[in-house]
Amino acid sequence: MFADGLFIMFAVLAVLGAVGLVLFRHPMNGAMSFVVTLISLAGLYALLSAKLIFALQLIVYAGAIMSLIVFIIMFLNIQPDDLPKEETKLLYVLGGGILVVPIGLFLVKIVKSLPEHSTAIMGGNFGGVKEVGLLLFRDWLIPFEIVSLLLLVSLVGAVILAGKRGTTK
Amino acid sequence: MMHCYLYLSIILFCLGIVGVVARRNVFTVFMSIELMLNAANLAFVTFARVHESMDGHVLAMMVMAVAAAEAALALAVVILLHKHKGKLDTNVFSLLKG
Amino acid sequence: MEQSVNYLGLIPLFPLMGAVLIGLLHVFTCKRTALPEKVYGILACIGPVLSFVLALKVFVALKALAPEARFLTHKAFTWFSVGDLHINMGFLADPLSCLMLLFVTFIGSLIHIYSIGYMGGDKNYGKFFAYMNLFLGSMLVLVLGDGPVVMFVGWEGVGLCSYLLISFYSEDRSNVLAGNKAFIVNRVGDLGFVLGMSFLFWGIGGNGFDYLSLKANVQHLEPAIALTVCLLLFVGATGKSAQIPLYVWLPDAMAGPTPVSALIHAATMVTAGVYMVARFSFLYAGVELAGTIVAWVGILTALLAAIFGMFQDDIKKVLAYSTVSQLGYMFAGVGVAAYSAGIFHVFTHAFFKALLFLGAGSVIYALHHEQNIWKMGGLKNKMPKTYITMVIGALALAGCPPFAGFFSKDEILYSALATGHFGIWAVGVLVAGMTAYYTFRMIFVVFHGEPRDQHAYEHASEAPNVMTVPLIILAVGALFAGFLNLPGIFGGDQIVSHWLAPSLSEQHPHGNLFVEILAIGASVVAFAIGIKIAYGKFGQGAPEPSFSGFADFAYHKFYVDELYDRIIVQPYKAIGSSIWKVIEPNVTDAPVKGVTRLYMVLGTAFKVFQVGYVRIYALYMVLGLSIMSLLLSQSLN
Amino acid sequence: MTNDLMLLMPLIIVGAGAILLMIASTYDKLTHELAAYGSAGIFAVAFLVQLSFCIAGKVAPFSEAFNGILVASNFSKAAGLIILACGFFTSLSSQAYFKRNNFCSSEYYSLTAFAASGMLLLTMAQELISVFIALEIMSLAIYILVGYDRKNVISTEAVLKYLMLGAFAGAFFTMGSAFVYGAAGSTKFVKIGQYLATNGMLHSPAMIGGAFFIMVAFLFKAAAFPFHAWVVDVYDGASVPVTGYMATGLKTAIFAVFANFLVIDGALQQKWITFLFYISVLTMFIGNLIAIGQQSLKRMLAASGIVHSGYLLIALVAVGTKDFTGSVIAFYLAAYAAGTLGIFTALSYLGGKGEARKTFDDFKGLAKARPYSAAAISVFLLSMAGIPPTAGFMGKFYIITSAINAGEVTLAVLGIVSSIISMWYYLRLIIAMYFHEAEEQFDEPAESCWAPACTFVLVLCVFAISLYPIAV
Amino acid sequence: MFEHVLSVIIFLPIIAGLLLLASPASRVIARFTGLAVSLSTLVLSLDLYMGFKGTGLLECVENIPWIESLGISYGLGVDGISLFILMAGSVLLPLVYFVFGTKEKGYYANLLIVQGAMAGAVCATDMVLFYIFWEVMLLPVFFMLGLYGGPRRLPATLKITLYTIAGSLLMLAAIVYLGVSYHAQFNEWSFAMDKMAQLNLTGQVAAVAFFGFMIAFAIKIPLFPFHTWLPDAYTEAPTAATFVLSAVMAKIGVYGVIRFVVPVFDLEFARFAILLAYAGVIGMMYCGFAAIAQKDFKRMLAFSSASHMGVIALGVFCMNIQALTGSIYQIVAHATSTGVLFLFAGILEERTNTRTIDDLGGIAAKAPVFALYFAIAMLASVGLPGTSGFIGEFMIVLGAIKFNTAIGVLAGTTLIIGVCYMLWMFQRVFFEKTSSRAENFKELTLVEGLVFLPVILLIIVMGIYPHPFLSKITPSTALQFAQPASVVAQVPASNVQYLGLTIEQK
Repeated sequence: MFADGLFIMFAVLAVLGAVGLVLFRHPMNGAMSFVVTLISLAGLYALLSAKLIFALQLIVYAGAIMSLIVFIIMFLNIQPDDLPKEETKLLYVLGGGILVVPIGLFLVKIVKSLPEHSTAIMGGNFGGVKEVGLLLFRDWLIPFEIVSLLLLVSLVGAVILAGKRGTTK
Repeated sequence: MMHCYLYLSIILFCLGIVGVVARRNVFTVFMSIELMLNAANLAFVTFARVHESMDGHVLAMMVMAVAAAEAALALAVVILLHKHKGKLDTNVFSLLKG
Repeated sequence: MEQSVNYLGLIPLFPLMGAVLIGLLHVFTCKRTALPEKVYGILACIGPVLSFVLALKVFVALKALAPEARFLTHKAFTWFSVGDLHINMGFLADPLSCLMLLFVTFIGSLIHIYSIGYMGGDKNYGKFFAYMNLFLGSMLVLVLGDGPVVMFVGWEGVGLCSYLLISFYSEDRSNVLAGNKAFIVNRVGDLGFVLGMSFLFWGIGGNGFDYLSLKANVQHLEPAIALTVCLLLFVGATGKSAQIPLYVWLPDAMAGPTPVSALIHAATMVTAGVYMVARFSFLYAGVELAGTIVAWVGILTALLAAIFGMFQDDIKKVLAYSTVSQLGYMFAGVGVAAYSAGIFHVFTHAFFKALLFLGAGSVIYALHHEQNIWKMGGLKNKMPKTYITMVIGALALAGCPPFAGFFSKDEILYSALATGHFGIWAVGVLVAGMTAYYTFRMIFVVFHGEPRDQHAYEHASEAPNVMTVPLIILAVGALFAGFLNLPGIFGGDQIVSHWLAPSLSEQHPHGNLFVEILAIGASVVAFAIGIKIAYGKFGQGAPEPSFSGFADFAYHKFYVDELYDRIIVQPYKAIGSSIWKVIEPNVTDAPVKGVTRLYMVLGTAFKVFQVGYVRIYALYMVLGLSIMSLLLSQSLN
Repeated sequence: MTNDLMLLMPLIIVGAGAILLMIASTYDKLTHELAAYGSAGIFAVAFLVQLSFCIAGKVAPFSEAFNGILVASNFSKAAGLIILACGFFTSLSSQAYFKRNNFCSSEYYSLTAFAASGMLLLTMAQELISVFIALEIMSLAIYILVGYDRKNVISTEAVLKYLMLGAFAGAFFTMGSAFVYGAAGSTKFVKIGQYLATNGMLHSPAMIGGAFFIMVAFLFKAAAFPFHAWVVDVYDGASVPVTGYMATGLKTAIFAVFANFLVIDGALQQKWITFLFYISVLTMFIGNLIAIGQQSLKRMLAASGIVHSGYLLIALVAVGTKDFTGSVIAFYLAAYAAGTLGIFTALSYLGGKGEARKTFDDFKGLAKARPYSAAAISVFLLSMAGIPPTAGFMGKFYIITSAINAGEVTLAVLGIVSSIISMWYYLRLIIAMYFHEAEEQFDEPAESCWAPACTFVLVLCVFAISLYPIAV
Repeated sequence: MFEHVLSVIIFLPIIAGLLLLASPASRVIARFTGLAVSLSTLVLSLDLYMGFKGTGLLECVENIPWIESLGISYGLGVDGISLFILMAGSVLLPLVYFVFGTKEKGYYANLLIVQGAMAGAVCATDMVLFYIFWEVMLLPVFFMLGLYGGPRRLPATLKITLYTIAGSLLMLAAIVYLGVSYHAQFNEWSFAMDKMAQLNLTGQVAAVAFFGFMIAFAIKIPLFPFHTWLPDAYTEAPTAATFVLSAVMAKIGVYGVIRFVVPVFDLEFARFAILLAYAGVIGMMYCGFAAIAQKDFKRMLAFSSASHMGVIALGVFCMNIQALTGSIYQIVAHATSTGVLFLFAGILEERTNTRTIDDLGGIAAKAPVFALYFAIAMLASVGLPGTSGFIGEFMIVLGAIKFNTAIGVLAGTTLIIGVCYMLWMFQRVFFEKTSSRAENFKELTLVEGLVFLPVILLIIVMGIYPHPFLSKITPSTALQFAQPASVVAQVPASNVQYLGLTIEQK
């Protein structure tokens, strides 16, 4: 019951945060509102017994990635004038909302077809660091390794695109 | 209860789509995409709970890593865009068309 | 039954070789120093004369055979053979073709000799003789061919030569147009010929497509097809022999040199149609309706041409219409199944009409190419030989006994009467009178009375011997050829008819004496009336008349040429240009153009969707996705 | 395990080479020309290794490596060959390109190699999240290459569009994977196949939805309708060699993984046949319509790339899941790659400074000034248009044969019709090159000899590939 | 005659052409290379012709497996039908190098390539190989037209290229359909032409495939109403290209019908033959009428050529041996006569700088040899007996009468229609008064005269003594009708017996 209450709270917060992200004009407000969603999601992960993911969500997502985004927003020193004047924003949101409804309904239909399952907190070490870690290095070695490649690429990319080096040697 | 988690995931996913389609602010658009990835992560974790296997957790981690990499690149692009035009409006960048 | 002799093939080959030789000589020398005319003249005469000699040899050979076995054949080579269709390049000499052979080579040779004089000084002297030789060769192929297809080779060959010779003076557009007209109108007939052959082939041609095989199989032919074939072949004949409705080319064909008119457009080529009908007598004999149609078309043509002939003022046109008219007689003859009479008329006609043309030619020659009879007059003193020979020819043409034309024409009229074709006979008699009238109208105007053009008259003189000798020879023919087929009533025994009998499927009518006398009497009376009127009007010289009313209508040839121009030529051209200017771009090519336009329009239209806003691209994606989701959720459950 | 490593040898070479190049590029002594030769060498070595595997046939098909996450089948090897060849030619054409354009640095080549390693992974990946990561490695590298000319707003715009929409599509991929995971309990293709074999496709909406979202991502990368709109702008904005690389290597990898995904189970493919039917038809026709109106050569080639994706989708529809060899797809990809790379290689040295020559009209009279290049371009265009005796024709022939053989006569005929429609815009360039008078002389100095040599080699390839027989 | 003579005939010109294109050869060298190669091809073809036994079956067969999994092979061979088209190309093409001496290198090189490709198309016994050559032979024409054509060449180039490619791509689908059907019926892959006749094709798809082939060939022939590319292309193309198009390439369309459509789609063919025959006849009349309205002699010849092609095509649709043999014979006859006429038109154009009929006149007086040659070719074109044109035309009309009376009669009108425009043109160009433009018209040179002489003689010899030629054709055509005995039986019985009042057959 308590878990349900928590779920409802987190869910409402997450949705509100997401709505805020979509609707706030200034990206900073949006980012802040998005952080709320991320933190709520972290809570939900905890409710789903995903301990490691709960932690990572807070540390990596809400922490690192969002700080990066906020940092960049600040760094660019965005004035209200720089922001696009989105007079028809609501119209677009409404139109987008209507367009999205079939997709959503389709997904809902799929979910309905799945058998209901309890999500009560699992005991034991489910979702613990060690267990997930073992799995990661035993079964998922290759994806793990290639993620490193991915990060390397993104690193190089960020340097090249945003860097200030001279272009030609 | 699983359904509720998945419904939430779907709602967040759809909101992400709306954000991408409806907004012209580059930051908002990228964050909307992140929102969609998070919605997928929620589904992963939910299914991991349902299947009681931790593969889903690993997958979610991978997605986070990818999201981080993408975010880094996206921010680099945003900086580049800002350098060029000083604007964050996606509609400003429509030289290529027709 | 048949005997193969290999010299048959040589008969057409000689003139053809001559044509090639002369032609090449001409082509390769005409731009440099032209060869002397004598060379061409002699070369040109070798072929026809050799052919004539061989024709005599054929005649002798045939004569030696029993009447029903008088067939000489020669298969030169297999021409083409596909499936059932076996066509040999084969030649057949039987009494019919032998007769044709003889007079064609004979008259051909004479006209060649005549032309040596007539064409003197022409810069295309060599070309002329090449064409003439080519013509003679083709004509001989036509005559000697052992089947319809080989005949068709000659048939078209003579048509070609006719075209070439009509447009011989090619610098003048009207001459070339006349040539074109001749060729095209002939082609219309040829279409009939080809179609007729095709039907005949699918009817009975599978077992051999030569006359002898066809004749042997003719009873297997279904009557309907037989009728179709007969009529189609007759269409071919109307083209070549200038019958209604295709006669229009012949008067125009007088644009060619006069020896050409004499040889091609009077004596030989134009009678090919009659020859063909006689050749297919085995077919026509079985289809009475076809014969009747042929006869009526023939006699009506005779009437029409005679009407036109009465009002012409060009000496050659008068003769041309008289040729058409006489050809009509011939068709009337073969139409009423009097094939030998028809062929006999062909034979006699060749003499007197060639004679008349050559005579006219020497008049024209003397008057420096003046052809209008109203500019002549009183020439009998200046050109006595021409005058006498022409009068003989005219008498023969008009049907004065005992000249050649009388017997042959009378034979036809008698046959018509005897076979019960009273109408044909009556018209025939009327035409006989008209013939006498217009022939002597011409003679009187040209030779009698006072000279109308004094200047021309003074310069006129008799033609050289090379021209007059053939005239005299022909005159002899015109005088005596008729006796070859003297009917029984005059004590003759119809040598020609009997000679021809093995080739023709004709049954001689059992006429009685009364009919015979009636026929002869009517002819003679008609002749007398005709010549009387002519003498009354023109005997003492007369001014050029002006026509009005019917006469004017007839003078303009009932405006038939204009009518044809209006209903055939102009529409044809109009169709051509409307296809090119209207239908092609707007109908046939329209789909192509439409598709192209649509293509380009769509191409530009679709650029609009590439707006360049990334958000819109995302919108496309979402739009597509939602539609697909919608469809997919339908498919779930 | 050694065996497994051997399988990955080309991938390892390329990946390691990429990292080495990246490190080496910090040294100023490494000029970008040297880097170009270096990357070309890496690709060449990897290509030869891959080729030796293909020829020697020591490794049995469908050998699994690393827990079934990577599989090296004959198809993936063939696709790998194509990708490596694309990388090789891209390196060399870039070298020529950067003689005229000066925004290069040595990292460019390492990114090319990184992208290639992502593509190679993609062809072999047999697990959804690995597919996703490989996809992202490839895409990120390509994003960077697209936006490499930082001073150029066009290029930046292109990378914005590509990145935004690519990430958007990637989100769908993850959502799809989540649902597949939810249904099958695993993201490995083998397990999914087992699940489908026992449960069937129709009884699992989650599987349908998941597979649908995954395919959306593939279709996006393949530029199929309605996810095609970006491709024209991005190709236009990217520099010429990168465009060529995207059009060939990336497409090869995507179609390889798409085919691998579809042949997991017969039921999976059957389910989507109708869907792919309409998608492929629309893709072909919309692509054609976009291409018709283009004035810019690159945009036209981008749109024609959409059309070719349509043809490849036909092959996917017609592909048989039993004894899947993918030979038709691989052949078509090779043929298409040879032609397209050829054109882009030629453009990279003919394009002029700052890609001054963009439109059809800019190439008027090329045949007079540069007859061999014009002839080569004509050969490539004819190959793309599917005129014999080029490889493009044989590729199209195989696709039509397999389509008709699979009973998809309508699709084959529509493919033909689209091919007819596409003829005009290919011929248009030939007409411009040959039948118009030259407006300029095309005589730039300091040209690399490598790119023309590559063009020549590719011309040979176009003809040679057409002679190579395959089994449908 | 050696083993790979066909391959040599095909690839010698192609390779020579490609080498020429790639080399920096001068015009003179190009011309003489072209001449030498085409003459050696001619020698080889003559050798082939002499060694041809006329059994009706394929001779000189070469077969090298290519794509074995699909049963596709590099298969070549000639029979009586293909031999003559091959020969027409080999005999006629050397003329071009004599007549046009000052063209560019590409002109000659493209001619060589097109020669090889055409030879390949007629010799191929594998459908895929045929298709490859079929497409390849368009490319040189495309380049010749676009590079060396008249002022309005670009639209014409695009039209012919797109039109024919559209048709041939549809044919590709049909070819594949045949191969797949063969696989389905005999459980073995093959694209060999001779095996396709065994197929049992029924239903909608077969009809569609039938039209796939038919449209491709109809465009190439060109059969009404797919002829609209022709006037522009023939007029704008350089004369050599027009010559190639009309003399040989159009015939390959007819050849295709004989090779593919007739044996394979026997039922469909029997069903639609009447329709196609009407298309042929209407095309003949339509183009014949249009020809009379032309002011440009090249365009007039173009329409004349299309008109004749209508008759030739008709011969194929009549489904009897006479008409079919006539068609093939007429193919050769038309190739020689119309081909030569186009070359003469080229000469006229080069020497007078005009193509307008009204600008000319009196050339016969200036150039008698030229006029003679022209006249002979023209007479052959109008089907005068004694020239090559008659035999084929006669047999076609004969066969058409058997097939359907109405069509036969309409087909016969070609005798009249053809002669109308030809005589008109001949009159205006060669007769009448010499026009100013023709004032300085030069007679054929000795070389030209000698070069054309064999062809002119061929026209006459083929008219007078066609038997040796026909005896090589007929075994093959007979075979066409011998094989599917059932089909011949299904052909509507000859309605000649009923006086042919039936116009339409069921």
